[in-house]
Amino acid sequence: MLFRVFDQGELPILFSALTARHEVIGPVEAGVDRHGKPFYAFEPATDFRALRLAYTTTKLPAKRYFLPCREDLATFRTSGSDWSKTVEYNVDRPRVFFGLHACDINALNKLDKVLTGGDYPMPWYAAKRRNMFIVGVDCEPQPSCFCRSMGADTALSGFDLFLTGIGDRYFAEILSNNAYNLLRGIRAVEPGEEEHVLYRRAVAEKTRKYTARVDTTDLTKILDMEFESPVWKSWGEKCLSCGSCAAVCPTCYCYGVEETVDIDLSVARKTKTLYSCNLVDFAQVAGGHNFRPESHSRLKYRYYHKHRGFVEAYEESLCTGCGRCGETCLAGINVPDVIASVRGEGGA
Amino acid sequence: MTRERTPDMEIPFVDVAGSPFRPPRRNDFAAFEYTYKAEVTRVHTLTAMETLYEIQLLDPEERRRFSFSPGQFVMLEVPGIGEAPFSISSSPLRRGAVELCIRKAGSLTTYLTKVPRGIRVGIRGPFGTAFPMERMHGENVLLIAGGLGLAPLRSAICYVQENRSRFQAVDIVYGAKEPSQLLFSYMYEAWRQDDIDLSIIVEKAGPLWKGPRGLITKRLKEILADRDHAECARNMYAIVCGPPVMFQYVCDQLNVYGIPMQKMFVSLERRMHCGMGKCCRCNVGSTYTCLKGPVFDYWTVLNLPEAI
Amino acid sequence: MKVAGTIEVHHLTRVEGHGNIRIRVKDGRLREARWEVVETPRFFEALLRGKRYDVAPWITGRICGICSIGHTLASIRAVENAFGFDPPEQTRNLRLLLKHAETLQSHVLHLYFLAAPDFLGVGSVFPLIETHPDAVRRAARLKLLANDLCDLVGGRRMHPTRTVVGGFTLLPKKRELAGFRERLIAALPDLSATVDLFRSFPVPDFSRETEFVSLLGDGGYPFIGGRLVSSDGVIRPESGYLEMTNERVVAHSTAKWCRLSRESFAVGPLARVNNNFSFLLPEAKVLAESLGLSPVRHNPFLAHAARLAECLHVTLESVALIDGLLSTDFGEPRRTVTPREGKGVAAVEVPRGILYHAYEFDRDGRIVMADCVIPTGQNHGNIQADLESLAREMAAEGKQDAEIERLAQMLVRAYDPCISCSVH
Amino acid sequence: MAAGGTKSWLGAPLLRPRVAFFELTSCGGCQLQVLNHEGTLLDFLSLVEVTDFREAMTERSHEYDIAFVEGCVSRSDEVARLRQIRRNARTLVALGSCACFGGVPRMKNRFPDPGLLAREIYGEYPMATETVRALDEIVPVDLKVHGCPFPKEELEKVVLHIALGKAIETPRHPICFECKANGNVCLFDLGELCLGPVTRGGCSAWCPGNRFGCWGCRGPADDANLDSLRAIAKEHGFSGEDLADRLECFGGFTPREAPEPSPRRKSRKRGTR
Ligand SMILES: Cc1cc2nc3c(=O)[nH]c(=O)nc-3n(C[C@H](O)[C@H](O)[C@H](O)COP(=O)(O)OP(=O)(O)OC[C@H]3O[C@@H](n4cnc5c(N)ncnc54)[C@H](O)[C@@H]3O)c2cc1C
Ligand code: SF4
Ligand code: SF4
Ligand code: SF4
Repeated sequence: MLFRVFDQGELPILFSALTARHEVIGPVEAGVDRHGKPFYAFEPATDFRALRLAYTTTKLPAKRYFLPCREDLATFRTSGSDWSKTVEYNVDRPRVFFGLHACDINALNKLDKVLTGGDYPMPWYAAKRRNMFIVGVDCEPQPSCFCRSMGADTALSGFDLFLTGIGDRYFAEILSNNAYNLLRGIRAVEPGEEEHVLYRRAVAEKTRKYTARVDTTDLTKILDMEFESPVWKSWGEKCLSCGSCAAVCPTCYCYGVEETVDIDLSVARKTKTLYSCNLVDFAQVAGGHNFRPESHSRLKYRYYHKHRGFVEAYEESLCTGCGRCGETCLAGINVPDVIASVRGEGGA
Repeated sequence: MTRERTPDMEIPFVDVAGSPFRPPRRNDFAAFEYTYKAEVTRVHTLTAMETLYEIQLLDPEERRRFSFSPGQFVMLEVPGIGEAPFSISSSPLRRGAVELCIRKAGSLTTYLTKVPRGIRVGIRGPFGTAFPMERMHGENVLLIAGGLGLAPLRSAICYVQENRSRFQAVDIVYGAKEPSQLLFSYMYEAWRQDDIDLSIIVEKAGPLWKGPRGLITKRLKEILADRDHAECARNMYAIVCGPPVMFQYVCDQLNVYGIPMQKMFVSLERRMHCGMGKCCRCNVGSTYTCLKGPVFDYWTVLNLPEAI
Repeated sequence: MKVAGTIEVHHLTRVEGHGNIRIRVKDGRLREARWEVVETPRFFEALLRGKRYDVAPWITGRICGICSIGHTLASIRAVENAFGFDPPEQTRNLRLLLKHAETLQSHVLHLYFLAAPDFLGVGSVFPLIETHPDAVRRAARLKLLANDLCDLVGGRRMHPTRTVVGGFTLLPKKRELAGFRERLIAALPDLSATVDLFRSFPVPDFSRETEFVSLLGDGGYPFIGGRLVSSDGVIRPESGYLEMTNERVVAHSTAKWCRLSRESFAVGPLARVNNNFSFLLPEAKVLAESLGLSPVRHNPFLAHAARLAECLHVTLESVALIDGLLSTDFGEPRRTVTPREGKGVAAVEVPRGILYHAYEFDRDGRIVMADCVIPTGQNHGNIQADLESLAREMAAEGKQDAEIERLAQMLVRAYDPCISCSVH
Repeated sequence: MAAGGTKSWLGAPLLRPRVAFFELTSCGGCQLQVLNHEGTLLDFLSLVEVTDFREAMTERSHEYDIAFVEGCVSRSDEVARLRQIRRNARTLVALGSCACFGGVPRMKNRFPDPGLLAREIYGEYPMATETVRALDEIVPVDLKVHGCPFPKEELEKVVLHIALGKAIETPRHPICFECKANGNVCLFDLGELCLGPVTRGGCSAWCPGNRFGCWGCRGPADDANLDSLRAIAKEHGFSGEDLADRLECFGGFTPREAPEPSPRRKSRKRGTR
């Protein structure tokens, strides 16, 4: 990996170099909550001053830019009894993500494993993923962040450029030729030992700030053992089966497919809609049988998929520890508490 | 030091254009939503609820390349109406055509009952695991179906018929609710002629029904009663297709007769939208039924929480 | 064939809600002419009792799906008046813009879908899709424009979601507002084509001395709040609405009836134009005059002309409102309103006439008493009187039953009654 | 009563159902909603034959396949009308919250004696009025289009699916999911009450999308967890009364007076659901 160091004052130049030719998505302030605290969202940004690089985790991930909630998989035009099918991946230009945190970059890395791997890469995702330019920034751990437990507190890959603040300078990690070229346009130098020390100090400082944690030791086994544990039922009693947790999760990718005909009968569409395993009919099949009729069985499945099944298949969890699901859940269901209760530490 | 104050940053676009309707390579983007265009060439009403559709790919080249194994399924699509997974019911020897035995259950399946022959449909697949027929060569085979379970099983039966000499004793045990719900009745004679022992049992029947009545397990007990357990353990395979409650009972019973659970195969049904391990809808516990299944050996099923 | 006997129109069509017309003529003389309202009452005033103040606008909107925006705005104003809250100019302008959008959509709906088929001799707008495709498409365009504007400002074209006590939950984007400015201007040719179409229809010749009640303009054509006026010279403050309406229950109707200086009075577009002619924008005034309007005209069929003039007026004024909104920076969308014990009344001109909402609150802002007086309710008595007079004249002229029935129906429709609204 | 010849899909002719619209006790809004969304109105009309639509046309007929009924039942003559409509129609569709649950008018039922209410408001000429009931408390209902008002697209979907011969499914999950999918901020975070967590989805979170808490006009979602919502509302500082006011508003969360008869009918042309 190549490294550079540059003054924070150079960043706007870098930003405008990107906005000059590309759509840039970055964190901006989206409002103020009932406690008077600002909250943030990933939105298209053209003005560096509108960016909030010191943002706390956005309420919604950047997912909608690469896994939209609704996306046409195919359109059909008919003539008589014949039809023709058109498949479009809905991407025609590269897009810049400016200011993703490590957890959100790791979310992409995890999604890559399932969506771009296997015999059938998922083209709508893969096409967008291939056309992303990602500038990561370091973050300030929040009370709900447990990314460190999930090993997602630093990003080792999956970005082009990653910036860590060291005093009034940035320590930049470069992973792509594009990023390398970009940095050539500003005053950036190779770091020396002094900067390395500063970088390590910044990272150690950040690490010290984590408060939430999840014990993942033997977790897959424990989940299997506790499949019938009564704690699931008590979480299930709280769960609203609303699927908000999946909607805000940077890695939830389950979907449903709908075929529709436009009201003027001109085209038919096959549309993918992101779904959530917490929704009541997620596992319902023809004939009306539902494999997970109770809310606790669905909630349990969500945890199994993330913390057991995915680990089995890809040797890492599908959770990045961003804490969004716990923050959004009105019923207060969150990963650290649920896992602790399953481990027999603290009740539901 | 000189430097450009406004660096020019053009990120090259990585072309991702798909090419539907050209033969896909694996790992190719176009493979995902690749649809074989096909035609419904025959419609055969089996019962009040089930119909058999013969579906042929239109493109001769594709017809040649399309092949499958018993137990696999395809996604059948009618534009604008729906897409759903169906087990292939026909012989794997027939290239470029499949027969699907479809029960009226919702949008697509009801629509199909009303369309004329000749309608153009789309087929994706074949997907999923198959019954390991070759592994069964030289052995006794028990083919057990309850209700619509005969649909996937029939493909295996075709295979057995076509390769009859490679198998020892072959038994089909088929159970249904009532005689009017029996599927593929026009085939029974042919099966028997191929030296396949066929027993049919129904739960309820009028006075005209001459055959046995009761649950499938009852009939099974009768068949297995005089077999030697050690023998069964050594040279018997079973394929069990039907609703989960049924295959659970049957498999547990077979286990009592000594057949190892790894030699019993069942087909799981789940909701599926992609067939390629992406949509997550078919997950059992956290196993993709569409990739690791639908055919599983019973031991694996036992180890899948919430499979049954 | 001359006079026959009984005309019964059970559940009159192309009006909102259920009403019957019953006319009996014998030997060229009218025996009976009755306008019966048989809609089912829903007791909204009682439903509101004990509810918190913010429930009122949301629920009372459900009095009527056609003028839900008017009801919502009237309800909000009554609550704000009770709590002594004066909305800032931005909120007032946005509300008026929303109101105009509703007026335009309601008038277009009435003119094309409900009234025009009578003049073109068909039973509904549906056959016109083939015979007058241009007109139908024009109606759809105008209605779409007005409805889209309702969506933008109110959040939804029916039962709006952004309108709350204290202001709006969300403001439209300026870019979108600017887009509507263009669309409104582009709609002017459609409006004049509408005028041309209605100019080609004969206005039935019938008049009856009537008292007209409306808001009194104060520097402009009135829509939201202000003093109340009648063409017979009565003037009252907004809070004195009870003296203006004098509601009473009658035997053959589920709606209450009203009177003022005479046995009945009329509200609606014609009343507004009659009482506030001078406040119409110049272009609308010219149009009104060219359609035979001037203060005060007593032919109820001229209501269509008044609607046309108002369509032009609200379209032009909407453009001006948007210009005003675009030229200033948006302030906060919504202000906090503190409930207090007290009474509040609001009078709002909705498409069918003047609408009153009045509430009394306890200290926690819960509703102790609610009263809503609906324009169509105020009109029922006048419809009855017009109907009698029209039928009498026609019977005397020896008109045939079918003709009497046709004109009687057209007469009732000219009031654009909103019956379920009047029986709330 | 509409333009256009025979329509077909994939070579198969579409059913052109004869449809009729009726209203019982209601605000007329749902019928108006049919005429709304002018952009698709003509396409919509070309899929059906409108045989009765009092609010928009004079011709009437008793010949229809689908009856769309708006409004709730609050008078005995309406019971008779509804029964007659049920006899004539092959498919009876409850249009909007009043028809599905009793809607806003159902709030009347909290007064024990409707007659007293009538006398109070109408004095010497009290109006006949009964307890408000939803359609399915009187006759079997085949389909429900939820909402006050419902989104026009939902009605279009019903008609289109009947024409195509497709099953009609209503979303079964709560509004919250759609709300998040649309990128809205949760109203609880903004300090407002919202019934999204228990209300049936399908409106694309219409109100929360406008920063206005959901009032539950589409009635409860399948498996709605009201107890959990109660705890959440309390935790966010809303009184039980505030929550009860909302839950009561559209009748969807109010217990039914009569058991819901099974909506099974012989001649239905639809799928299993
Ligand atoms: C591997 C496999 C093999 C199958 N083989 C056969 C077969 O040989 N013959 C046969 O008749 N049926 C078979 N099925 C079942 C068949 O897929 C369903 O009957 C079909 O999905 C119904 O589709 P529809 O459009 O008619 O129903 P819809 O109208 O889409 O839905 C009706 C109900 O089915 C459920 N459903 C929707 N989509 C799916 C889906 N993709 N998969 C499962 N359930 C769904 C919904 O919960 C809904 O309640 C098989 C299913 C699987 C998974
Ligand atoms: S865990 Fe929370 S957010 Fe997720 S479905 Fe349950 S209630 Fe909704
Ligand atoms: S499961 Fe929760 S904490 Fe984990 S990645 Fe998803 S939203 Fe974040
Ligand atoms: S958000 Fe709630 S109140 Fe609003 S339309 Fe949807 S269901 Fe009805």
